[in-house]
Amino acid sequence: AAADKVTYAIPTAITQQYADLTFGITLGFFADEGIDLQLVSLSNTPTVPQVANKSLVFANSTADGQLQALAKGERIDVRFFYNYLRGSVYTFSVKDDSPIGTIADLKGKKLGIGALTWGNIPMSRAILAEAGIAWQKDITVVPIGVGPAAWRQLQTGQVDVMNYYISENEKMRTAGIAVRTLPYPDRYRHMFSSALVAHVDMIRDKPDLLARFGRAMAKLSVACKAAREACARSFWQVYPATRPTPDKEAEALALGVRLLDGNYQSIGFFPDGKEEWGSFKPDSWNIHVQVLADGGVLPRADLPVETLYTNQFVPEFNKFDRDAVIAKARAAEAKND
Amino acid sequence: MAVAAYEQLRPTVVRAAPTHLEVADVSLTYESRRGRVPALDRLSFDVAQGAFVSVLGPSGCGKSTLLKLASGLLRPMAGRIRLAGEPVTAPRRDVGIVFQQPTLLPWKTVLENVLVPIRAMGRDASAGRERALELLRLVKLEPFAANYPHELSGGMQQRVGIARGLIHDPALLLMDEPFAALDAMTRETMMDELQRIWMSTGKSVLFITHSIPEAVYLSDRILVLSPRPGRLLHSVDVDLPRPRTIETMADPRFVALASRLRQAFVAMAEPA
Amino acid sequence: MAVAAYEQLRPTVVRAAPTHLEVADVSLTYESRRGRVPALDRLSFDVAQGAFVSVLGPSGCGKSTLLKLASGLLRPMAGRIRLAGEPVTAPRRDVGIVFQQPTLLPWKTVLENVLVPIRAMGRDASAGRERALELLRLVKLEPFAANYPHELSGGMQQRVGIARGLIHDPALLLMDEPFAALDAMTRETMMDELQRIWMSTGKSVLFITHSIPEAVYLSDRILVLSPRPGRLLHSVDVDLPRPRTIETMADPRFVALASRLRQAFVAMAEPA
Amino acid sequence: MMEPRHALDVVKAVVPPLATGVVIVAVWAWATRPGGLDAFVLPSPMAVLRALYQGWIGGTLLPHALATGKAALGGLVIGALAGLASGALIVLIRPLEYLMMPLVTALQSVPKIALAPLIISYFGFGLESKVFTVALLCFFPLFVAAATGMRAVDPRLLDMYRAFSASPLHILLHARLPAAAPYVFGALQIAVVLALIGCVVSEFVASTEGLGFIIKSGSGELDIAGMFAAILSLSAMGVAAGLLVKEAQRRIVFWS
Amino acid sequence: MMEPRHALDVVKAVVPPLATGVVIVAVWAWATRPGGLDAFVLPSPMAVLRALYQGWIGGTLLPHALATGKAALGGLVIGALAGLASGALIVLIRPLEYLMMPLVTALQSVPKIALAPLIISYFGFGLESKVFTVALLCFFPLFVAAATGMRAVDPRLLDMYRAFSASPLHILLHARLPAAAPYVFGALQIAVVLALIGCVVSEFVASTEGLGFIIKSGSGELDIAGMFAAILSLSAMGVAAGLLVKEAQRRIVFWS
Ligand SMILES: Nc1ncnc2c1ncn2[C@@H]1O[C@H](COP(=O)(O)OP(=O)(O)OP(=O)(O)O)[C@@H](O)[C@H]1O
Ligand SMILES: Nc1ncnc2c1ncn2[C@@H]1O[C@H](COP(=O)(O)OP(=O)(O)OP(=O)(O)O)[C@@H](O)[C@H]1O
Ligand SMILES: [Mg+2]
Ligand SMILES: [Mg+2]
Repeated sequence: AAADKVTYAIPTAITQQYADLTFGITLGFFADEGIDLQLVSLSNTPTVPQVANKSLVFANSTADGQLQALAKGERIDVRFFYNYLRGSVYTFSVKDDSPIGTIADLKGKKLGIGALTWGNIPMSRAILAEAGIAWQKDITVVPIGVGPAAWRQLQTGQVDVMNYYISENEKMRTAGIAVRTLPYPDRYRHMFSSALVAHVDMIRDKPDLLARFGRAMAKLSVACKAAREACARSFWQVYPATRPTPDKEAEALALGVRLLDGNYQSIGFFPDGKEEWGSFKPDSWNIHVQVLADGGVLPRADLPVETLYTNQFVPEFNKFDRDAVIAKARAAEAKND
Repeated sequence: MAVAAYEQLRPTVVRAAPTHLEVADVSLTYESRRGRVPALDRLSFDVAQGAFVSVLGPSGCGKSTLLKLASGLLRPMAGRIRLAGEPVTAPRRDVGIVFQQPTLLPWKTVLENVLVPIRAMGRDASAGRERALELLRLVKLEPFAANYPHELSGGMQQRVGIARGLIHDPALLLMDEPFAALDAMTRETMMDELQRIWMSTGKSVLFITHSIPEAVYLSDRILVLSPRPGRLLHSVDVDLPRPRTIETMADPRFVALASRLRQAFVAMAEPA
Repeated sequence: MAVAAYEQLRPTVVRAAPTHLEVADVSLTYESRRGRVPALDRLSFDVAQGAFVSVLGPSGCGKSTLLKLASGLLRPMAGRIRLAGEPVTAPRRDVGIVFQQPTLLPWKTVLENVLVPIRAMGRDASAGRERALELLRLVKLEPFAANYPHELSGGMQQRVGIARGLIHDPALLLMDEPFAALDAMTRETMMDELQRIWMSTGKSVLFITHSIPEAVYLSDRILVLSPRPGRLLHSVDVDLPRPRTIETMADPRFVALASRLRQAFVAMAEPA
Repeated sequence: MMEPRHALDVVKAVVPPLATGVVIVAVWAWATRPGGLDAFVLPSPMAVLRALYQGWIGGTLLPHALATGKAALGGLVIGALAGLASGALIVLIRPLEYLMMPLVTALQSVPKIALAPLIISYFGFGLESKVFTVALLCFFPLFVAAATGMRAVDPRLLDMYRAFSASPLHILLHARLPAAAPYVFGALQIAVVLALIGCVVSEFVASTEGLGFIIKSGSGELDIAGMFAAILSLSAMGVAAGLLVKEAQRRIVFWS
Repeated sequence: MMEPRHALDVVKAVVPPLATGVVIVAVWAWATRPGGLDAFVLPSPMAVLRALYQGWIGGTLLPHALATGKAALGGLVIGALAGLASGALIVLIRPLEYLMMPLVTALQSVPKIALAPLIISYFGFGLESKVFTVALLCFFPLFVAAATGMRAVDPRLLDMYRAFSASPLHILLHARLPAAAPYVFGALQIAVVLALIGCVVSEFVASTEGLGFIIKSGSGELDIAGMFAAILSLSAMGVAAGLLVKEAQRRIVFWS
């Protein structure tokens, strides 16, 4: 049978951070499931409407948009069906030599965020509130964008702390800026950062495709966990133009591995020890809604969140030979050494 | 104004030929941000079929305006203009016009500039080419057929404009000081050529000039306009025999007519 | 060419006044994509201080080119041009020029157009205003001082150009067919005004025209150029008494000179 | 043309755009009918109208529109003047063209978003960054217009001025600049639009205010109607600025 | 002008930009000297050169440059033709101006990034979306140029054509279009730059290839040298396209 063409978008630039996806391609996991994957970067624009409009088959998304729509009584015909970044990827980071040690120390300080529009803001407000710090009262919050321009703000002391994702920390370290993350309250680590959505029609009409796609995702996660370097390298295989100059390759590989390490703290976040790829924990949804409600983003916390996601395919996702996948990944790793 | 001075200028005798161009009681006033400039004031005259009528008048009296009215480029604010009995509401294909300024297209060669009316009217340009080259020979510009207008002198540009006005063989020819930029000799050659073309084709011509001898040499009738706003002061018939030649200019009747017209001008310049 | 025909035209006698403009052995050839067009060929003549020299020549013979050379807008390819003894390498402030086309600035009023040289030279425009209005009165355009060029007739525009050429009171005046677009009467008034200005100010004038009577009426000397490329065919002194008036035109010497010049032109047109 | 406008003229100027507006809204309503485009891709006109009404009557949109407008105007003025001056310079000093043209084109071909980190490094996150980005964008059309328009002047006018010993600068100001005016106004039409876009895009990157901020946060929160309300406000500002330019042109370039 | 160019002309055209290039690289090297700007804000010229060399010799940049170039060219051609035609239309049918001008300005004032979701809905994630975005961007300058330039024609030439009974369409093609040519080429200069930027920006938003994709992933991965290599390649494409337009103008608008 002809392979199913699938357009799958992630809501940021495709970088080595997503090398696990390319690893899935190079190891043939998608092809094995009869899927012809077109990986699309969709930044600066929300992915969910495109799935709702069937321009995309699958996409990664945060939960916030849908929760807000739900609170307004609007229905979007998409469901989360595969939990990808299972835990929070956000951190509070300070310079290594900063006197700040805990979140409670942030009182009276200056906080740099990417933009006021970022999805992590409600959560950060809640975390700070828990520590008795009122947003924009006990702490000054300034948007400073992403990348080098933002880092300089921390470096030069214009902000005391940055509230970014793990990968940004790794990049800063690679750029020679020593940063340290503050201990993150446990409750919030359970909130997923990014999961896959599909149209309800797809779920109804093509459950098999969802199952196969999720299985490929699960396999690539296992593989990338097992062979970090090969995983990072696979990105250059799929996108040769991004391969650095030979003298920079080792450094770039190191960064790639660190970015993946960072991401996999979240992707591989199974606090109860059982690897169940793609599954959602109802609890984490409730915490999420509560945080947003406390932060004033949502008018109330009693939302029918269960209508937003489904765990129905989880057993299918996990039906594969874990050891064979690991062996395949290790073999790839061995080839590169 | 000393009206007595031109009593000897008789009014025009109505001709037998049918009227080709009829200008009846035409007035036009330009509106500009500086105010209103009346250019023509209740002007009336006819050009009979096949007649050669010249218009003389001081600078700024409305001669070019009259031409634009006759060609349909402007519409009169009062009065009416008819061509072969029909009201003129827009430019017509059987009219040829030579403008006071050459107005050539800088991006077309001399030949192509001459062909403009043919192409504009959607006629067959390949046949027109022959005729265009012939007309360029007539205006002594054949070697410059492939040149561009900015490579020509002022007089040469004007001659291209003359050739262009003739290319589509119009029944009525409107000419606005076509020979003004030409030297005496070229001008005389052109005058003779124009007379030849006119006599052999039976075109009607409305010819604006500021040269009295030129007007007398070429015309059946000469209209003299007053200073702005142009009103008809005199209409003078010229009944010198055709074809007229250099010798005609020495004819006492020619000289007398020219000097009478000159006096009419002098009188005009005097304060009323 | 029938050289014999103009044997009666004597070469110029050298004058006593110092030379103002010296044109020596000047040649110029235009290069265009269609090839080379020789416009002037080893042309030599002088304009003495305070002299009025006219240039006659067939259309396209290089008269305007000569003016551009004399004004420093063009540089000769061979020969040299001197003004008051100095080589002309760029336009000079003591030269005034009237172009063949009016070349007015459409975004400036008539008055401002006349003031252009004053402003261009950075002189005091408030004093210039008086003079500009006076000159506009001279060319009969005072009521149009505040109008824009497109609101003027062709002849009116040309007259603005004349006023502009005089505004900065230049010692040498270069005029390219300044009266070509004017009617007989206006032209005569202008001629008289020019003669008056010239006689009262001692300016030198190089005057291009295609009107033989105009040349004879105004000039101390008339240069006749050959068809393209322009060579000096004749240099004729005109020693009619000054000031010349309408009566001068009837003077037999005037008539004789005009007819000799005319014959020179006729001879030029005949095939060699 | 200078007479007081007739009622008919007003009708002529108002009715067609209104009619167009009605047609567009109709098509839009049709596209977003139940079963049509998803409301999260394109919300219905009613929803957007509601958001617009709330935003403007509630006064929440006004400060953002002002912030965007201020930065856009500032950048436009700076960029346009710099563009005009540079364009004039390469006309005045011909060899400079070989130097500047490729350089400017190269700089302009870089998407401003890619330059954002550099710009922010120098100008910070405030108004200055936005103004600089906008100025950079607006520079180019004015530069090209000045360079092209000032060369398109009738060569006979240049000869005339030269014959009267005008300095190149005098010619530039009195002949070349007026001759370039229609070009400059055309470029301004483009520049006002670029100014707004540039401003909004730099508000996307990192900001606390401006219509770009609203659009961005609207899209993040899936408040698509709010986002479109901001977009429409932006369009309205663009149209108003465009009409202002047209009117200025009509008054200043009266001779054409 | 039509003669074979002299060696001196070539020198004149080549040396100044080279010299400028050298100066820029020198300033750049100075700015990125040890202790100067951080390498992750602006990498050193050497690092970028190395990345450029690798990308082009290794052939990895070529397909991306081609992808961007293809979409930019396609969009440019479509947008420019549509702009020209629409501009001509409002010149031909005056009342249309009141209809189209505000509409077009409104549409143009919307940042294309904000329209991306809509565009993607209709055109998907492939070439078509990019081409459409580019066409949308390039439309405006050509539209304005056509409308302005076709009106800037000498009114005496229009009278002349009218006197010879030319149809409005004939006048449009034979008088207005040539008269608008300098405007159109000026607009093309701007449009080529906008085409490249538009293409790259739409590659930022959604893509799998193109220089925009490389710039974006380079910035995400801290391969800033690689990102600048892509940016420089983009600039070079812009300069080359700009020179092509200039040369075409020199040949086509020979009379001015
Ligand atoms: N820019 C140019 N390029 C090429 N040839 C030119 C150029 N300007 C003038 N010529 C040629 O030079 C010759 C002389 O031109 P010029 O304008 O000096 O003539 P002229 O004597 O003033 O004629 P006219 O009495 O018709 O004004 C003409 O044959 C013309 O074709
Ligand atoms: N577009 C215009 N706007 C305002 N006034 C105008 C316009 N065109 C012409 N005029 C005025 O109308 C009058 C007549 O102009 P017209 O061009 O018909 O004169 P003319 O007889 O052809 O003069 P000339 O012999 O100098 O060419 C002039 O006084 C002029 O100022
Ligand atoms: Mg006239
Ligand atoms: Mg001449």
